[in-house]
Amino acid sequence: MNNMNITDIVNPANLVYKKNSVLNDLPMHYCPGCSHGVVHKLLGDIIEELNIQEQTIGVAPVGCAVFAYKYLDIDWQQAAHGRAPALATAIKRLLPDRYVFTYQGDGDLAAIGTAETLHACNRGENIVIIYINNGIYGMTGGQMAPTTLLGMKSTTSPKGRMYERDGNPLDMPKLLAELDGVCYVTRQAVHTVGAVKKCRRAIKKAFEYSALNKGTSIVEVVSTCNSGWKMTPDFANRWMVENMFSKYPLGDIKDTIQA
Amino acid sequence: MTEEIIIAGFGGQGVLSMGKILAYSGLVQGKEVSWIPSYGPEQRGGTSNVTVILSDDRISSPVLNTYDTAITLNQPSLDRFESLVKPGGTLIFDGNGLSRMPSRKDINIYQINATEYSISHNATKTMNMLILGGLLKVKPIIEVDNVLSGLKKMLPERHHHLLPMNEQAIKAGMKLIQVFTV
Amino acid sequence: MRKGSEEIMLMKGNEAIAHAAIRCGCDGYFGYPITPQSEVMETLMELEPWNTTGMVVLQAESEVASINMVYGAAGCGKKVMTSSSSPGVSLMQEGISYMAGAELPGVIVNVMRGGPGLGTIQPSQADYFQAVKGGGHGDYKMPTLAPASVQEMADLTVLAFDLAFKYLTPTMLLADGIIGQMMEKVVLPPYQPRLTEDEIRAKYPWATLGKPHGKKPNHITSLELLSEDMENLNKRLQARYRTLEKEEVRFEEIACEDADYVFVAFGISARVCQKAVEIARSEGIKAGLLRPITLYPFPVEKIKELSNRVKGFTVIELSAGQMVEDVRLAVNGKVPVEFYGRMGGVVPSPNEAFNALKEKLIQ
Amino acid sequence: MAKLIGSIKVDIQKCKGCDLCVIACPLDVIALSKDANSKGYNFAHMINPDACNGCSACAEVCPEASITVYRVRV
Repeated sequence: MNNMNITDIVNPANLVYKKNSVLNDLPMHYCPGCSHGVVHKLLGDIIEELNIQEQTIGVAPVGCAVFAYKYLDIDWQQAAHGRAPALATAIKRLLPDRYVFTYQGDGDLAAIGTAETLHACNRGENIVIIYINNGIYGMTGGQMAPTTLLGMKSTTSPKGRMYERDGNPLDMPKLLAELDGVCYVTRQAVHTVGAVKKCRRAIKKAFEYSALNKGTSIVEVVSTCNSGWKMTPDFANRWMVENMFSKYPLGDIKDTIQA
Repeated sequence: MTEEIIIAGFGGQGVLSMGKILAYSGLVQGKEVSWIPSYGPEQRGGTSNVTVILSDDRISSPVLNTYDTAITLNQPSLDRFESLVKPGGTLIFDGNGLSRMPSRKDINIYQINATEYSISHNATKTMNMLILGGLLKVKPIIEVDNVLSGLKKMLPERHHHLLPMNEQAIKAGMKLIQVFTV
Repeated sequence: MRKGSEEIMLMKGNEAIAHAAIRCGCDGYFGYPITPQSEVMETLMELEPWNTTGMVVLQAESEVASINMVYGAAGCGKKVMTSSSSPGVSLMQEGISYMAGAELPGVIVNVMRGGPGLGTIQPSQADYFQAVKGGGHGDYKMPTLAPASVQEMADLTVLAFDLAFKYLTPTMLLADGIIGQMMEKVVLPPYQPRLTEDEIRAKYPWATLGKPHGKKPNHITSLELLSEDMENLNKRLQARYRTLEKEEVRFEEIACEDADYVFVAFGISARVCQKAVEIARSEGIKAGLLRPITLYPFPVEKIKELSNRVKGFTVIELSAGQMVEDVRLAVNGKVPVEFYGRMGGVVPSPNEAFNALKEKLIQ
Repeated sequence: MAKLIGSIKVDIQKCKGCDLCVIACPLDVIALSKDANSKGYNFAHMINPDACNGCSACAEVCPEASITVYRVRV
């Protein structure tokens, strides 16, 4: 039935999927199965597709993605914890024809950097904010994040997050969508092929919108942290679907340009 | 020649702007000048004072112990600064509402009832110009023409129609000031 | 020194900074209001430089955001600055340390007020330690310039940018409330055009302006995982600081040639001491004044040299005594070093300074 | 009827053996190898190459971008 062998198929002419050229070959430092790798890849896909590698400046956070600058071959700045939107504001103001994005985790964007995030969005800075929400502080070893779910365990909420003590999980995109400066807010995930494709489209839209000077675009990616959650990557994905999505439902929250 | 002046009163009397006009006038006359306000919330309603130095040489300290001339526009200012006038120096005071008059005998003292005059002439906004006129009468450190140029320099153009009114006030102040004998 | 044809203006020290920044080709200002320096941003907003030179002026949500905006813009090779006063500058320390670590140029103006805490809005010099000893974390030094007149507020703003770019370091203009609030004559620096993007790429190849085709991307970061790499960055910084210490010391001497006693003071204190020198000389005491213009690098050699021929030093500061420690280190016990200071926003009078000299050193 | 024949190439040194491609593959083509790469990860490989139709699901979800996919229509 199959009269072709593998060497016949594995041929540049038959290529249907390969890593984009913006993402370089350096092995990423993330744990096996970490969502960061997929989102990095998607960013590279979009930068390559829009042909903006020479016009894009990324701002890396403090958190697991602190080394994001090592993997995508574009100019990058690495910000102090939470301050990425302030850096991005200034970069975009001084280089208005460039594509400027921040890449931030939940601790960076929703805890220490809440003020910078909110005010950049309120001013409607024409930047893209990529927000990785996995409900935990991964880099420092699994402490409670502002987005940790009620009852969810972390090293600083070993018996689970309690409303009475820790407050409720914080839904930043919902808050930010209220601001007139914000043109696009969407919540995505990368746990399935379908989700990855949707997320790629969302990131592309955010980059395209940022060039229209209509305000800030925010793409939240609800993610797993299988190490911090102490689960296998597959189980973490299923746990995310069952537990995270009810608090952080996927889909567009705001789109003033297509609306 | 160096002239070290303190102007003191309460907020709203135009103390700071009078100092500014003096400084601008000095600039027009080619002098070295410095102007330091007591700044901050006290500008709004509390006491307010400004130090102006006009000099032919480089000005060392803009912060002073004593003054060649003190201009006081209320009782607390008179109480605070009368003693800080250098012997042989000049004190100019507005007599409005004072319960204690100046008492030093080793300085030249002048009274100018600018507050009373400006109220009776319905021109409270030019009260500080009356005082400035008085100062220039007894201490002609700056030529009146240069004061008018300084004023012009300082005021934004949209306020230039007020210049004649200010000039009149300066001239009125020159007539209003009187020697005060202890 | 200056051409006679240049226009002489009268303005506040804070206003002079704003004018000088625009004229020296500054690309951006990011700040947050605080007394006694709010006139810097207010003047910029009045002057609307975005319509003339193209300079960006933005009121940030906090001092934390301001300094990080400076970081971001500096990372693009742009000439940018912020200004604040003591409590606000405390908030900026993290960002300043990051700039030092990432080797980014930028100018930070601190128009000091009395502290600690929220303190007063009156003048102070109590942030000397914070500025010259490193207020943020890690081994870094920051060129620190101390203007003593409105003219120097303008001139040293220009110099601060020059040093920042020459040594790739955050640079501080350390003024006090009086120098910020007082009006004096000033001749503003000549206009210099802002650098074009091509010029920035040529002069500062590290700038993140977008990766040029066929070239490696630029990364602005202060993070190194390997301690050896981090030590190498530190060695590079330290070597740069040694060069600064050798080449950039600036000071002014007044009546020091025949002086028996020398005041050491900066900023407004130096102006007060200049008058105290006049008072002393009128009483037959041969006093002089050494005014450090650069607080870092500190004029160590000059003080050493003076200590070989004077009978003593009096240091006057608007603090409990901070710079005096550096004077004592330089004098190294050769002659007495006395200190007189006022705190919390109080400014000593020339008489107080003179009495400090007379009572502590002479009698 | 046209048939799609696919194949994948795994960069085994980059693969971290997270298993996500194995789960994403609708045709059970992939499994983790018993062998490990130089970092000690059991890397992904095709155990049932004939079943692969080149759908790219494995590559899409791969966090390391270590899978390249080929496909031929026959």
